Amino acid sequence: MSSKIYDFSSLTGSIDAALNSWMSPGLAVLTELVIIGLVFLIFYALLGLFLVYLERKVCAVIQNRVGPNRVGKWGLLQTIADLIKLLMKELIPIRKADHLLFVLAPFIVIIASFMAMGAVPFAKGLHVLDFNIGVFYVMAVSSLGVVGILIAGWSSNSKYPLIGAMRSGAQIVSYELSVGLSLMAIVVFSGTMSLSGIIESQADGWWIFKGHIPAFIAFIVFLIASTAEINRGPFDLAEAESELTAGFHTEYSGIKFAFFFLAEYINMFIVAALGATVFLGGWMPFHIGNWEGFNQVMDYIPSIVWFFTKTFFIIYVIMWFKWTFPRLRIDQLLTLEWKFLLPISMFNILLIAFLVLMHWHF
Amino acid sequence: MSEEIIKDVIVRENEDYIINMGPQHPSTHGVLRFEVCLKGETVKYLIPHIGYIHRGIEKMCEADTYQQIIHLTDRMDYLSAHINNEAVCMVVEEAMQVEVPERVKYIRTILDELNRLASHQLWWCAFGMDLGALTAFFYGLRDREHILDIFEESFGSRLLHSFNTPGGLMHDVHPNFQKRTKEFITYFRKKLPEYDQLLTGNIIFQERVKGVGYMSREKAIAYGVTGPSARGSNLACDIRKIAPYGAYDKVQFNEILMTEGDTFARYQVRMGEMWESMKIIEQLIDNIPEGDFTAKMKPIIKLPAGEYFKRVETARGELAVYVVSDGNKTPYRMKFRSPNFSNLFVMNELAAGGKIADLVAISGSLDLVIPDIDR
Amino acid sequence: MSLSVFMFYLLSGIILTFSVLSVTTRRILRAAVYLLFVLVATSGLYFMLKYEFMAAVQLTLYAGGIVVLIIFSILLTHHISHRFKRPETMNLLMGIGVAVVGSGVVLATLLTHPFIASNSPELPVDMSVIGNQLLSTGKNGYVLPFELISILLLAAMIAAIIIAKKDKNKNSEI
Amino acid sequence: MNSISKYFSDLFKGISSLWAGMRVTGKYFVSPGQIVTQQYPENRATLKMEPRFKGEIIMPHDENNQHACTGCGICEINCPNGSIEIITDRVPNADGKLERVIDKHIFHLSMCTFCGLCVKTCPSDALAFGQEFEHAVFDRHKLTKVLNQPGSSLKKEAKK
Repeated sequence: MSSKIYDFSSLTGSIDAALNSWMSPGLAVLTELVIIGLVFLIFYALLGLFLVYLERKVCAVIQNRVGPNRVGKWGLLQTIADLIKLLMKELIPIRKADHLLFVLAPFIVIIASFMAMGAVPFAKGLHVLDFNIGVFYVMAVSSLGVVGILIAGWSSNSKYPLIGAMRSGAQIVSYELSVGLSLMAIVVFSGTMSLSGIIESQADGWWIFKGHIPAFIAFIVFLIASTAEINRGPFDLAEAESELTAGFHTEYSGIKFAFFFLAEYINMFIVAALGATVFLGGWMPFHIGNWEGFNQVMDYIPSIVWFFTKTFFIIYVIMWFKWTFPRLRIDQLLTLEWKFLLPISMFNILLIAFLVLMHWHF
Repeated sequence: MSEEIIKDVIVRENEDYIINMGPQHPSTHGVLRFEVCLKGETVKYLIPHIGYIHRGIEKMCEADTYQQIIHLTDRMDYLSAHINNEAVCMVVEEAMQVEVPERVKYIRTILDELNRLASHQLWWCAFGMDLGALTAFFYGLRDREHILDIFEESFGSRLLHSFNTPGGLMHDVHPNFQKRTKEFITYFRKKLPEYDQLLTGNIIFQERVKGVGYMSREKAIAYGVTGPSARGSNLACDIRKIAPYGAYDKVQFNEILMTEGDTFARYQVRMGEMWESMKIIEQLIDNIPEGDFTAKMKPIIKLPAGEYFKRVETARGELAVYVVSDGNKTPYRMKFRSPNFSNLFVMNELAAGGKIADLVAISGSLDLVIPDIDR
Repeated sequence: MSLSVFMFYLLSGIILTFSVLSVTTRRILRAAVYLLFVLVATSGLYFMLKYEFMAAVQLTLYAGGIVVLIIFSILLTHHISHRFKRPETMNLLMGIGVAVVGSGVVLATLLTHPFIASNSPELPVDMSVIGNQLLSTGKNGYVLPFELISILLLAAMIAAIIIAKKDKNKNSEI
Repeated sequence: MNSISKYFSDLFKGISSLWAGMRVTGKYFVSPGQIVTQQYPENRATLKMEPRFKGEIIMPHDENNQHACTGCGICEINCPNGSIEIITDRVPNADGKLERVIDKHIFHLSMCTFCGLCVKTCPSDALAFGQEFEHAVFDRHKLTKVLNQPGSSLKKEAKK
């Protein structure tokens, strides 16, 4: 591992030391929690706004349109204007709805994505949570979001949301398997579940290159299954706007709707970040074998840039196929999972286990 | 409302789960309401409710002169406005025994086909959108813009161009008309294969539409389904072939027929018709004869007392116009047999037993234009 | 009071509150959601113990899996206006009695048990250790129960498929 | 064995068909080519409607503030929606005879369907289509327009 890459842990460590010198350890931890929370909140909001803008621009270019171009330069402030509009909108109370759950649902969705966000390694040493079961943790907390969607659909006391929630439940529960198995492929390769460990194992090459064809297949399966898990097109059955008007959030308005909207985009980021970390080496620079000169040049690019480049590449791919494909039907969706993705990824795991046993991977 | 009534509508075991698709719903393309009864995701039956935009066009016709009727027909099937106009004009011309100049026939036919192309393009976009392919929507609209520009240059309006008058046309087409139409055809011949790559060949699309909403030939006849929707069930019902009008007897074109009868067959018929329309336009565009743009007509048209009937092929099927005249300058009774009205009511037969998503695909494949149903 | 003690009380408070709420609410979906909070807070306790694997399992299996299934089945069977009837007084009293006796027994055991505070450094639970343990055939190996459970699950899955699979001939008639 | 090969051929056909669609959208992402969107309020200066565009009904006046409308009322009769109202007046001309002139040619834009019958049937070509298309107003009374300008008179040559 090259030492040229800037290690953020020295920065965070110095902050920690400074805080500890000023106040008692307990207070220091509390302050750090507040700082991290604030930083994450701001990052979360900005990222959501930017992703919405990005999606609009990408689809506009694909569709021979201009996209948002009125508010601010190139329409950069358009999403902020939309956010202000959503904040000012009336929160329509639904008669005969279960109000407690109705209000709770967007928060559950948001909290689940927030928890998953915590485990994302943004750059070298820039980690909030680094468990030795990082991959498993992200899978676990992201599975909580579906609860929010389910109770959102149910507590609206409306028919389209209920159908949307049903679809979403069936979809997420089944696609979680494939996401897990495709991530498991790399866990088998790298021999660790910790996200930092997986990144370390890619110092001499990303798993998508090192892992032969099985890793590539796992990557494709991961892309498809995770797109399905975050309810994005072509798997956006839960909110299929031509069938169910808006699916599970039909009855939501104003900022509560914005929460669902934001969570969807942040989930896309999390999934892309996870894919980039596990398959494309996370913040690890691009290295080619023994080309020392080339590798050193690559090391000069900051690790945070590498991370975001890879993440946004995956986000672009996800957007690309959202704006190309028609939506699947619910039975086809389940067929795709149980007849294609699951057998393929299971076979893939076996193949990878064999490769690892024979020490054929690099 | 009492608790009891609400409870009746709501799901319980072995009870119907009824949802209202429409009058405000993205998939009905207008103010049409389907009362859909579901069992899980499966449609048990559906009842179309119409009348949300009934304007009484047939009754209004009784108070209008024959020239004035034209602009009302624009507003029935607004996507084939020109073809609707032509139907009324032809019935008047037949009653008055006026022979329209050849030039008018040629131009009318070309405009019919351009209108059909524009309509099918819009159908393609909307169908893609129904299935969730939003990019298709914009590609279709992008190409339709070219046709609308041609229309605007010649008629001054893009959608509702009351361009026909009994006896001919309002005025002559724009001098650029031939050139721009030919440019458009060369342009669209390049773009249409893209439609196929984007949607037709797509495995998700094919899975969504193949075998969905099967309509047998007998059912099509029984419900009076016409147009591309019926031709997808191997029912040869093209008025352009059966009773050629305009310049259709002078051109070579195929009536696209499919035997499968499912949504994909109806889709393919329309895609094929786009190619055929371009073929027809290419055959005619260079041979428009010189001459007058209208036949000599009296300023006040009084149809001789009697009944008159004429039918044309709009982009959605057979539009028949039936006029009863008592010799006055307004019709005694005017009846339009609009294609969408008949096409709509086969919906229950096609969608029952399918999924909600199929219902959307089927209603998209029938290409319903709601103002034409309600009139 | 150190922060971790505070966290412990906070999580315990959440667990206790929502446990009570979950059995006293008369709306079934709310009960399921309160149960979700209980399970998430429990996993929080595991995280505090640095037992991350168990915490993640708790989240995936209980919070993400079982609660979702419960909610899913509630969605299918219950309407939103459905409320449970208030239990009869006799049943209520008996339930409370059983709960008090049960918690009394647990409390008594806990309070009388001599806990020995350990000063040894906390053991990070390594995933590979758990993996090796599960598949080891030696002493303390779990391979036999692991395999047995796999066979049980396989049997359950096959049975589920057979039950769910409709008769082909019957299906074509519909 | 047959079914297995079918499984894989289905899979590859499916993937290749998906790739074909992604190629199309990808191509447009790299080179969007024509963008047909009109930048409407910004391009007001350059936006030119077709000469035949049916914007609204106008009555062209020449430099002497004269129009060609004789007030015959044919447009009023021909309008299917009654969107034209003509108020005529009788004024003595040079010879002392009373002659019909229009006092007000009222056009209700809110009722007009732009069928063009008034323009087509006008015997003295006094009406035409204007290019204005921004018809939105805050008060519906503004949609009722008087087409002849105040103080205008009839063109002399139009009288014959």
